[in-house]
Amino acid sequence: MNPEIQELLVAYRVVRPALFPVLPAAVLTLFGLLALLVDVFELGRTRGPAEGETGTPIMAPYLALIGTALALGCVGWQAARLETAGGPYFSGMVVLDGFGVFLSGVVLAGTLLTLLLTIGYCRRHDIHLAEYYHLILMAAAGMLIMVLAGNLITIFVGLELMSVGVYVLTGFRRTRLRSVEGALKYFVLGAFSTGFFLYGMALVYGAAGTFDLAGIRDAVSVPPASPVLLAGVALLIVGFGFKVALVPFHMWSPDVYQGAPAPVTAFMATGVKTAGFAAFVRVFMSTFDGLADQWIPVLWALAVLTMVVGNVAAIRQDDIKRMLAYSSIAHAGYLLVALIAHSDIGTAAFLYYMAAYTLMTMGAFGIVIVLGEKGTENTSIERDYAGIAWRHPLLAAAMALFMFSLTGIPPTAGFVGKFAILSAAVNSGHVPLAVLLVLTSVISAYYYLKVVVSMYMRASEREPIRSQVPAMAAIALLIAVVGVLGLGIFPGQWVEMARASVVAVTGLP
Amino acid sequence: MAANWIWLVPALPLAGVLVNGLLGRRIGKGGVSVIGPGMVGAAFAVSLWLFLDLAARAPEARTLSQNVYTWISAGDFRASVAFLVDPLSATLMLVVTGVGFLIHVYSVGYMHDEDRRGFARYFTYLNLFTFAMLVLVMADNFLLLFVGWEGVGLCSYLLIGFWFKDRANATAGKKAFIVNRIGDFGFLLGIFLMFGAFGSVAFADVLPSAATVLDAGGPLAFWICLFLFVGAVGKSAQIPLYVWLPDAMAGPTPVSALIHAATMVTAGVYMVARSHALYDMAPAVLAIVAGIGAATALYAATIGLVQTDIKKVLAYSTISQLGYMFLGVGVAAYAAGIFHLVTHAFFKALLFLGAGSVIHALHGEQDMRRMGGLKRALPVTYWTMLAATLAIAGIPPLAGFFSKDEILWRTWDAGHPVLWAIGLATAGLTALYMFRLFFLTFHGSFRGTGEQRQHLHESPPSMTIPLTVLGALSVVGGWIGIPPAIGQTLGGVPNAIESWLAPVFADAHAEGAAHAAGEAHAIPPMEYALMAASIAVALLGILAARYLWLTRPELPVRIGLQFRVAATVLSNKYYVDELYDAIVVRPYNALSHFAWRVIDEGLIDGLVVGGTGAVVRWQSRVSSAWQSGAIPTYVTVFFGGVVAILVYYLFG
Amino acid sequence: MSEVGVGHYLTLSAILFTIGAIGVLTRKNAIIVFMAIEIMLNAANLAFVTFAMSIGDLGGLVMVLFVIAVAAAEAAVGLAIIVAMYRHRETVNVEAFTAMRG
Amino acid sequence: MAFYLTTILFFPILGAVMLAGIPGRNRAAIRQATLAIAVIHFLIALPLWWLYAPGGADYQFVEHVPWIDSLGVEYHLGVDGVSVLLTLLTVLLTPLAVLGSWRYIDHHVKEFHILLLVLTTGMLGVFFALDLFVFYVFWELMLVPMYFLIGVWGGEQRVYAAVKFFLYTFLGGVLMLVGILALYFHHQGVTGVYTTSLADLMAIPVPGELQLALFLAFAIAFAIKVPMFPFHTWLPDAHVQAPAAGSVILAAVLLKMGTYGFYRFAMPLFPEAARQALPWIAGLAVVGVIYGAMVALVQPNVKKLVAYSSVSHLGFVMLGLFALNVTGVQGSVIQMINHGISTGALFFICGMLYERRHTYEIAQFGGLSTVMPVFAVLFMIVTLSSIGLPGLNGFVGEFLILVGMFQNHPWMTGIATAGVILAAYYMLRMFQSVMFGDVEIEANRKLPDLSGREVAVLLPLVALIVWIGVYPAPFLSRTEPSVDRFVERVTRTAGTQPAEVAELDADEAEPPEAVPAGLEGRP
Repeated sequence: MNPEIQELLVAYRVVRPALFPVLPAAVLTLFGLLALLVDVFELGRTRGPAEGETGTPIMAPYLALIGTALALGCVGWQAARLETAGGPYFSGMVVLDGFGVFLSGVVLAGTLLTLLLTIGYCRRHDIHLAEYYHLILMAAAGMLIMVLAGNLITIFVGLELMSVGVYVLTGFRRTRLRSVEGALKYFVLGAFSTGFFLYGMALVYGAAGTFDLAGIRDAVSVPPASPVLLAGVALLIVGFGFKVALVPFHMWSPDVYQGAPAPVTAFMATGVKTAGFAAFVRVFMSTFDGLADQWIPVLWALAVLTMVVGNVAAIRQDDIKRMLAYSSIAHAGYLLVALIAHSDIGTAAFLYYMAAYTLMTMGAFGIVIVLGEKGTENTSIERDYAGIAWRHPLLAAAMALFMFSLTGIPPTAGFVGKFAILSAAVNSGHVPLAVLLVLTSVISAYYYLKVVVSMYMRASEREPIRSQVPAMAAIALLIAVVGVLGLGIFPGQWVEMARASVVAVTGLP
Repeated sequence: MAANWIWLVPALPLAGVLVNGLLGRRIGKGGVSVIGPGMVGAAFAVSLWLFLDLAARAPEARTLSQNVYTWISAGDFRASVAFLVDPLSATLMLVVTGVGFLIHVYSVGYMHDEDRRGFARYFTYLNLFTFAMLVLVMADNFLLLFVGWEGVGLCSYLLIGFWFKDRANATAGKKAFIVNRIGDFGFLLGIFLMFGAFGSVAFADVLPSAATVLDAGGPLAFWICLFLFVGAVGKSAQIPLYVWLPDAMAGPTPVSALIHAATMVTAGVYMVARSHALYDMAPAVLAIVAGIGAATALYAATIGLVQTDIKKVLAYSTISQLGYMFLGVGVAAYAAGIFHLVTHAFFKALLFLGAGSVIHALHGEQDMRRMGGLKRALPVTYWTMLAATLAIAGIPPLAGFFSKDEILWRTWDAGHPVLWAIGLATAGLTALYMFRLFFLTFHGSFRGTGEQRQHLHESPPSMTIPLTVLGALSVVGGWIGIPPAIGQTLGGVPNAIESWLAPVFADAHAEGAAHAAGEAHAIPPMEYALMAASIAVALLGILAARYLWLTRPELPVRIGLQFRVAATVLSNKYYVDELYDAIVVRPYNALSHFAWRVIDEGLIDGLVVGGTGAVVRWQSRVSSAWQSGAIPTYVTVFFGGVVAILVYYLFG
Repeated sequence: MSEVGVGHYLTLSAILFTIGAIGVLTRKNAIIVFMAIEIMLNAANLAFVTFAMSIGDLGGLVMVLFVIAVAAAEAAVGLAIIVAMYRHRETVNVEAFTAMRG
Repeated sequence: MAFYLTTILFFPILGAVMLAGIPGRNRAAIRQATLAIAVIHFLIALPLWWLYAPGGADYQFVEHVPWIDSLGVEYHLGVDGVSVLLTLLTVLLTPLAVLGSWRYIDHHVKEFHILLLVLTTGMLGVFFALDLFVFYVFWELMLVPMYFLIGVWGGEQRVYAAVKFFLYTFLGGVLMLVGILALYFHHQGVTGVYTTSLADLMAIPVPGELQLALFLAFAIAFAIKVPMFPFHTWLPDAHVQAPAAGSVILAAVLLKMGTYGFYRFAMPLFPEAARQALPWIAGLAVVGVIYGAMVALVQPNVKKLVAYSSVSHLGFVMLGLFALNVTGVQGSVIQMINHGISTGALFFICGMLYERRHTYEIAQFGGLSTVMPVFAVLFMIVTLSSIGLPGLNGFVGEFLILVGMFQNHPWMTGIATAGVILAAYYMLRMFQSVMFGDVEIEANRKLPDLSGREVAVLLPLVALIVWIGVYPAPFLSRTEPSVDRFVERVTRTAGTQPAEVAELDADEAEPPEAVPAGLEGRP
């Protein structure tokens, strides 16, 4: 055998296990680049309507889909091999644990659903750029990196990879003012928060002497905490708080969610939030475990503010995307409660809720997306959603299901998720927080019901929405519906999986 | 065994209810006319058989009972559908079925003009009433008694409002039901207390052990008896709950005769007599009973004096006579009370039926000012009415004399001269207003319209036969209770009713038992004196009536003008209805309105629920205001958050 | 005493960061806002370098390279957005963009 | 018989799925199919009446299937005497509700019937659940179809009423959820086991203050549902706006969930707290009795009047539960059934009036006895039942409640007893205004009397009204052992708890004697 080849094989044998944790991200990147490349060479496109004009990319969307599906398969493989997976990987820059794998799965599921919904959307709204898919995949890769990060640098890189992609996606419909305005706001505030995040990293680095999460934990576990460290923690809270939209760092999100193209909004509401929370929880649950007494009060206050403001502000929204933006702020508050519980139960609840939240939010946005028409997204609850139950009974029923799930009514995933978070809060003695959570859920019921009311109990006063559900979107919606119900009615193994995933997170290398 | 057939007595009228109610329209008026009275007649026959069966036994063995089934059993509480036939209930059964049968027969004629549906409905109700009344008097426990008690109330409600197209009739029925419910409220509390004390509501458990469980004169006995009496006050139309009875005259006249004179309204008397073992432990309540009885007797009599509606006069007369009965039981002369109940059933039923006959003849006219001189046109009615009027006035040897006199004597004997005096005065007034009615109706000249005069006619036999039978009973009915004072002079005629009822009342009232057994003992001369006094007063009343309304008919008008205030007060029934309206009904309605508009809609829904919503919405507006859309605001808020957290960590 | 030490670098970094933050807070011109943000990032870079040197760890320096790369990427995206925005309103005043609010 | 309860529970869902296959245009077929499904459902559940052995195990037909192992949640069903009666009431009312909506519901017929069936499942689940998680799931689940029934097929203010109904109930529910969790972790703290099983949770002592707090968390949820004063203001709106069948189910079954919740969960789980709170709750119940009656009096709207009368009647039910003796609780249980029957019938009657005149305003009627004699008779019987006339069902319940309560709290009972006067006042006043007098409004002159279908709706209820009134023994005897246990549990003092628990366990371990072969006891 050719010694060179043999050398390569040896190298491969060494490298392959090292690549194992980043395999899904690598697959995404690969396919993302492929999607871009085929388009650059004008492969896989329909012919434009006129000479010199571009047609619709055909290949790119499917490449993206296949890539995501493959990545999801890789995550499955990771999950199966979790126990034998060694480490550390990349000198500890990347960790492979149940927590990360679970959330990778959630992120990729969100991405997959986004893609399924996007294809029809792009066709309807004449978005013919393959970059769109490329950006989604790259952002998703960033998310995966964040989820598996074992080092603040990795987190930062993943964060930026994700954020930059999403900034662009937000402003993707650049001919529409709102899209651009959203992008502007997201970008300015995002960059601003990146500054704080970086500075926080710097301070923590200064206090701990390393970026490695495990290393930091060892370094800071000896009290008392220095002011530099505390300031660093504070700024990290700000940075993460911005990404997951905690009050008062949330103000971008309604505008951005409203302005961005609906599939991007869905992607943001699920993927970005998942990745942000993944890193947030990992850093605070493991790295800053010893500082819990310091960060819990602050997060407590943020959770209260987030739940109250998110829910209260949502009740007067008429634009469904904006309403869902506030709703997602509120849900960030709930998720924060799981973190505040500061326990395995809390983390498991967080994982479960993240999955449930992704499914139901994705589902809700899915309906929003398919109800759009060429040139308009039809997002007014009062006007566009009135009476659609009798015109699109299945869509309305699904929407109602998602709304009830977001409210937390059994037998849906949202209920079990809320149950899990409440359990965690009560178990850790945060009963007031639990009570506030349920009281704000009651407020949330009001605005979720508003959608149902409009769909079922109001007569439409506009010309009927002509909407056909693309097959891909139908699949996505079906997945969401089955998922929301499945996680609600048979939550057993999912709860089990979330619980099992937690064991690994505390055993961080 | 007779005891096995007791159930038949209430079951027969119940069968009548089912047949008339479900098939009434199919079997037609003829069928209903047979079934309705027939079932009650059959019940009468069975009652009579049971009565004879009882009579054939030794006095202390005169109890038959039958447990049909256990009705309610929950925890410690147990109540059965079980019937008790003893001398007391047997007496009442005979009255109810006997008088009831006559009135059913009478009704066939009286209600002839009703359509098929109405006719069937009428007899359904009337049979239902008979059933309920029988349950009431035959019950062997207080709860079943209460079932009958409310059942008769229901029938009363239905029958008063029988002609419901006129809203006033329906209103009268409703009033009757609700006022009765106030009494029932007391009755229920009495049962609750009793169950607490005795652990049972069966007569067999409660009554014999009353003396051992209750302290004589103790609070428990007092409250039990008082609450039960509240029930009696409602049902028997005593002060202060009598107001429904005059209005109840809105019902068909036979109904007034049966329910509002002969049977239902006397249920209170029956109940007090039945639970005398309890009352004997509560002398204070007995005094209240007697006091209210006497007061009601006099009070109602004064109102009766000025009423112009023939049925209203009779209604007030009924209230007054019921007062007598309560006076009787109140002085522990239970047998005397029941005796008056029986005789009153005869003559008052007759008076109502007679009045009904008059009204029938005048096509619904009830105002005595437009009657007069009917003696010739309605001979049967006239003579039977005369018997009844004499009976109620207390003229010997008619029925009313013996029973009323017995009560008066026993009142005196029990040491209540004031109550006796009231009773005596009432007797005089009774004679006065009853003969006023009699003279105004049958004597003098006819004051109605010419058309009415042309159509004057005596009632059909279905109506006159009951009148005659009741007339006879009004005459001889009193002879079952001839007091020893007379009986001994007549050669040892026993006081049949007293000795008949003795087994029931004996245990608690030894003296009465001895008395009833007809043992010869010294008759105080006072008894004769009092007897004479009451006869004299009655005669005086009759003469006065004759003078005032026959000889000098303009005189009452002059007197009315002379004492205008008194007359107005009397003819407006002392303004009691208005008083109740002002102090109970209106405030209650106003309060209800307040509860609805102010508490419910204003306070709870408006302030608390709406307020919460308003606060949330206000908060929402505040949040929105912050969300100005401008990046600088966002950055500022963001920065504020950063500063707050840093300040907390570095300086907090 | 006059030796320039870690404290001085950090103080400078903090001052720079504050200047940047205040710039973002006070300026309305999107480009200037963006430049202020760049100042903040560079303040962070300074801090990284300082800490890296004081600890004797290379991580901080590596981090700076990443930050510079990211800042470049952000600059590209940011300027593109600003251009798109200018096309709509012919202004780069950030306060002019309040189509979405409430 | 292994999955008898599951069969009963999910049969309507199966039916709903079948219904979904029928084209929405074919309304007659949908109505007939739903009726058939509901009747079959009734027939399936009916044997419970005979199969349930009153003297047997605490809970019968028990089903025990692991559900969420990691949380200690089990799919755990079973019935005692009380739930058997409520189950039968529910399955009886569903076909009647279908019949009663035959003409009333004239749009989105298919959706209506599907929701009705789903609602049935939700309600039955609440009555079957022996696991707090399962209970809570069904508790919230039935909210959804009811919300739609009111919101889609209701009157003019239907949206307001539906949302109010939803939010009120949801508010109570979520607070209870926090309570359930606290209890869950308390149990875990004491025994180290995570479980939501009712029996296990009942077996541990709960310290005083925690117990009171948890009791309140449960009590508020149930009090809203009952509804007790002052949590009742959702009820009139919901009732007035709901379609006839919705009102019927709402009044007859949904409200019972509140009282049933007290009976099954709040009081047995927290007996000492229940006793501590007794004066307050019983006091509110008394206020409810009087207040409901007062407000009912002044309502110009028949349905609203009946709704407020429910507040009054359920005050009685609550009073009976807190009598804490067998007599009172038995009365309370029987009164739950009674209220379901009588008020259910009253709402059907309201619906019949509405179908004819499209209004509920009392002033719009009058003199209907003349034109609708059959209706008059049935309406009268139902009215009398509602005011507790002896010989009809209402009396049995009210009397037992009052006589039971009186033994412990004479003053409160005394006041509550006045409710019987007030009930007669407002009901008869309404009845008179609607039925008596002359027909004054032209539109009323030619109203048709009840059709055969309408008679078929009311007749079973009237038959039950008479049956329970005259011979309540079969009902009382079925619940007596369960109520015995309830009373024993709630009145037990804290000191004797461990021994009692052991005894209870021993009892459970023994094979129940009176259970017929083939029936499962508790494993």
